[in-house]
Amino acid sequence: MDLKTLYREVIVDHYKKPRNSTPLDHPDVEAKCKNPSCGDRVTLQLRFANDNLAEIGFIGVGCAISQASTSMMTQAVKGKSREEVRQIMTAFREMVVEGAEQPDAEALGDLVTMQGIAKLPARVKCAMCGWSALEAALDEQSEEVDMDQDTSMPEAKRGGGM
Amino acid sequence: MDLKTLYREVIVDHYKKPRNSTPLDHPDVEAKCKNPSCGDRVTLQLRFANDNLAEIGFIGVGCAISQASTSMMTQAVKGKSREEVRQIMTAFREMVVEGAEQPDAEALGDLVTMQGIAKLPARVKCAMCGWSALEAALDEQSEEVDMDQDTSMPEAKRGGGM
Amino acid sequence: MNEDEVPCTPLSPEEVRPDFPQLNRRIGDYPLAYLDNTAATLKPRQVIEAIDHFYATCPANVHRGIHTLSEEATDAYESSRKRIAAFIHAPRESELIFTRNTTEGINLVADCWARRRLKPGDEVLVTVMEHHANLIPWQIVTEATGATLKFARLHPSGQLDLDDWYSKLSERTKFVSMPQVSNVLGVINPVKTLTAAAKAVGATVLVDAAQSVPHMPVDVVDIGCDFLAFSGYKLLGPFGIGGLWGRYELLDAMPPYQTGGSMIHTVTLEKTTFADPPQRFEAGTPSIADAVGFAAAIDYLTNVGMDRLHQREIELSKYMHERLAEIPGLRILGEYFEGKPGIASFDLAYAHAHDVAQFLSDEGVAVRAGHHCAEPLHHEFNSESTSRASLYLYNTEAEIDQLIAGLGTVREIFG
Amino acid sequence: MNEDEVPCTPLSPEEVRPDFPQLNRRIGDYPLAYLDNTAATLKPRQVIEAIDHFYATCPANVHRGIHTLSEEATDAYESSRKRIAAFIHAPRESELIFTRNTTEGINLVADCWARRRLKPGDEVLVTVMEHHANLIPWQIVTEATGATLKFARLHPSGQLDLDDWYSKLSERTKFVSMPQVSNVLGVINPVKTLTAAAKAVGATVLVDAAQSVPHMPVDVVDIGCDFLAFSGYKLLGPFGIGGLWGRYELLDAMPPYQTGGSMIHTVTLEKTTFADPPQRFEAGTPSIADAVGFAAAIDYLTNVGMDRLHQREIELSKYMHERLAEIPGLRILGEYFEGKPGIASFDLAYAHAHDVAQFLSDEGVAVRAGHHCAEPLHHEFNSESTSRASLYLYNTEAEIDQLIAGLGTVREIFG
Ligand SMILES: Cc1ncc(COP(=O)(O)O)c(C=O)c1O
Ligand SMILES: Cc1ncc(COP(=O)(O)O)c(C=O)c1O
Repeated sequence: MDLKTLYREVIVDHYKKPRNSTPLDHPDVEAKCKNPSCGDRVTLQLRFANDNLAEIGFIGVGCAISQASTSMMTQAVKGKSREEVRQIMTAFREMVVEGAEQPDAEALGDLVTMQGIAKLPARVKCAMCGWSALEAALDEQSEEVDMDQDTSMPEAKRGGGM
Repeated sequence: MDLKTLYREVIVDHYKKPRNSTPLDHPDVEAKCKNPSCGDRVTLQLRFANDNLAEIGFIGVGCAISQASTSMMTQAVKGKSREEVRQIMTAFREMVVEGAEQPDAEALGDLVTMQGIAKLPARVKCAMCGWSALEAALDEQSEEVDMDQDTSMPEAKRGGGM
Repeated sequence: MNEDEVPCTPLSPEEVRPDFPQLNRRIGDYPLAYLDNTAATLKPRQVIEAIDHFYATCPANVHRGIHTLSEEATDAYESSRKRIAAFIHAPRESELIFTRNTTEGINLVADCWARRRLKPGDEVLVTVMEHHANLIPWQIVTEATGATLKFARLHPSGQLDLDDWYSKLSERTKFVSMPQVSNVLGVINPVKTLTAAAKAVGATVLVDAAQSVPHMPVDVVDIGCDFLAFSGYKLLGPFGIGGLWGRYELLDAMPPYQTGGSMIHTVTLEKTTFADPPQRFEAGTPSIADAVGFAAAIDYLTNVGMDRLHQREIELSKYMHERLAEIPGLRILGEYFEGKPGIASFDLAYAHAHDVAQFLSDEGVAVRAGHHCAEPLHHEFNSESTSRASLYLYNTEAEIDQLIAGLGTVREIFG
Repeated sequence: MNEDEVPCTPLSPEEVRPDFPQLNRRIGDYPLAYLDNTAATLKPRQVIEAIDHFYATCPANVHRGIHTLSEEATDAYESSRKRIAAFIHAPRESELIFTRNTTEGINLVADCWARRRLKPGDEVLVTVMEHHANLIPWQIVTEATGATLKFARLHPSGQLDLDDWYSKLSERTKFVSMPQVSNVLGVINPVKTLTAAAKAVGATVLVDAAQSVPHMPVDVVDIGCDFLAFSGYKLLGPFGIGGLWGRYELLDAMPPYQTGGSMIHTVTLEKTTFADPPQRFEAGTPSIADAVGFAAAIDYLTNVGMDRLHQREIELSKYMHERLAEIPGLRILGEYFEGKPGIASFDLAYAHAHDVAQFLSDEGVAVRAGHHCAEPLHHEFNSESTSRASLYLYNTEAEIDQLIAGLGTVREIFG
């Protein structure tokens, strides 16, 4: 899928009408992620029912990729078990950060449309912002994640702000 | 004159048998010059009779060019008037430092054989060591001259020690 | 392309474009429209060949080694210094220190001049439009010395608020630093007038000339400043080399910056004495080939003529600003003014700067997105980031049209 | 020239000489015999072409600009870091900071690590064989902090006096710095053993690897040191780029060195937070093309094989030392030992080093004359200056013969 198609058919839609973009009433856990060099920010809230991610909500500002990626993520993980959520997370990271040629289509579902982001190295951080918040939430890490200082990102995809 | 001829016919002779290389008994003035990046050193002593440079003597260590150039200098200036000495000095500097194509043969006499030094930029400092001492002596400047910090030398011919 | 022959002919990009091999590139189906010149310019073949030739013939170390290759390398290095010093009208070639970039030049002055002289109660005056390179060193040095850092504010037009600047200048002001041209707003500060005022209260003055030396004639004597810093890669030269000019008396009164080989006079185990400027400030083996490429770029610009280049650039800048004004929802940081350099930093009401740059790139248009190392300036304009289009001598009206078309696509998809 | 295919074939200079365009030069009637490799090596066409190609295609600024040329430049820069880090077996690529040269690497550590930690009574231990780059920064930092600088002495053979070194190591020793290979004596210090001893007393250790990384396999983990500095132009790479490797925990605990763009995290007018290593230490626009050339040189060396290179060099070194021993009145600083790197610094009883270099140059032989930035070491050997012949992978026995013939001329004229 070329860049324009990706934006036109997927990203802009989620950017303009983000899904699950309302704060939860009684979240079990909240996590934040930011991307200072781009100005992206995501606050994510989760509520579990037993082992299942029953509810998820986010508020965010930033570029279309960061917001659309977060919106799509919330759709993909809602209702899933912790373990399934982790699988989806891993698959998404492999596809976008590591550039896996054969992404795990089963785990990813609609998210495979985001594969093209792997070819936009400067935007990988944007696409990962909401996902890093999700990981922090699962790990019950209270400190805000900072994508510019996230050492799980390869050197070439981090970098100081210009 | 090529390098070998210059050394063989002029420089080595003065290097091995430096002329006027005895200290004076009652010098009027003494001046020193060094070239720390090369290790050259010259101490020069002058005695005047009226306006004439009656006697000149030097002690020095260093490379053949520095010592030979000083030795030849003492021969050239001995017995000359202050003004004649300055003329020779200027002519020598023009030939060696500024690379004048048509050196002042009249003022320079035998010293024209040193013209080839102008083509050895790293050695210009060496050739000028004794001459800088002479200039300091005429100017009655008591501080030791330091060729590495001599701002009358073009930038490209000074430079810090390697 | 010889200035003497055609002194008054306006510069046409067609004159110079054949010299830039990068301009033959296509990005997907589009020709490259390189509008990221404020970040780095392209390089003409004359510069690439100068570096190539240096390495292929005399890649030896300098410092007057006594062999042919080292003599050639030393001559190439020192002749580069001479030509670059002459370009900014430095009275003496030994006033030109080779640095890595503008950043290093400013750090050197902050460290070797300001840090040794500032005391609590003293003030350093900069502006809100600083590039981080001319801000953070002053934050650090004022914090270390107990001095105070003051910021002159801007008018909403982006112009420096001169009243505010003068009101912050006083006998307490020991150092003044300012950009000659802002890398975001494109405003030109009246550095000559401000320098005179600063010197009248006894302050030392540095001009951040990273965006002026590449784009207009600059004369350090005419400005009257004490230090002036710029970078080679922003004026057709290689990366890794810049110039710091300083008045000789000041340089001579400064301790060294980095220490090691070739900046020394004599060394014993216990004590070292240091060489004169500029060697004192160039420790270790220098960037010889980059200096050679830097001078080749200076020769190229001299040949074109800085006046012609400047005229052409402000003409094309006018066209760019006119065309950008057609785009609905587009805001340019700072107001346009007659003679504005070719810099336009803008945001769009409906799309984020990074998405804009992404779409433009997809259509072959290279612009920068972000805060352009001027985060406080962006906050001043309530912006996190902008897209910035910036021009140089090889840019064309057609490339501006390509930018405008790209912004049309952005609008079509996001608007 | 692929290591996999010919793992055990000894390296022949003929394998590599065609890659070095400079070797075609003639100096007057003589072929060039380039024996000044300790000062700077020649550059193969692969390195020249890598730089050329970079500039001709993607000479944009890095920092992840969102356009094709900037993406390519960023990839080229970061991939260079990765390959160079791997070459010295760095556990993490982000432990490799790009510097201008070894000098800057050592200054950075002296400033950002040692200066912040040394107190009166503390000691820094170096050796008498230091290059000025590993001496003057420690003179300055000990003077500034009130710490004491200690020097381990040498044996008359030129070898480090280990007893003296150990006797000067104590709980007071907070920093130890030493060259892995001396640029004058060619001695190889047992850096692994000394590092272990230094760490046992709690000292931080820097290895000056300017003369080892180019000539032998170097593994930072095996050595066990905390910092290791080297230069690109001494291993076939361009001028203006070097590497400083540091253990991540230490780098992470250090404040920035120079400050400005691209080493920041967030900036307001009042306060700045800094990026993680390595960005924290790379302020401003880096030497992108030089980094690319540096990595191309590393690739070239990897392809040749550092073991083969090292073997060949010590074989040729042996030949050089044997031949030099034939010259009457010639003294080499330091005794020859089996496996000595290709460095011979010598003086002659009847001619000054500068005259020697001049005659050799006249016959096409490039050597260095002077104190080679090791003035105290020369004083130790009662010498003001020496001539130094030094080897690299492209040198031949014939070039040594040319050196010996040149020394014959010197003798004929001066002897
Ligand atoms: C106004 C200004 N100052 C300073 C700098 C820093 O330049 P460098 O990265 O070459 O040090 C820049 C570069 O973007 C600039 O535009
Ligand atoms: C042992 C040693 N250390 C340090 C240096 C300094 O290297 P650079 O000039 O690249 O900073 C050299 C270079 O001659 C060297 O040989």
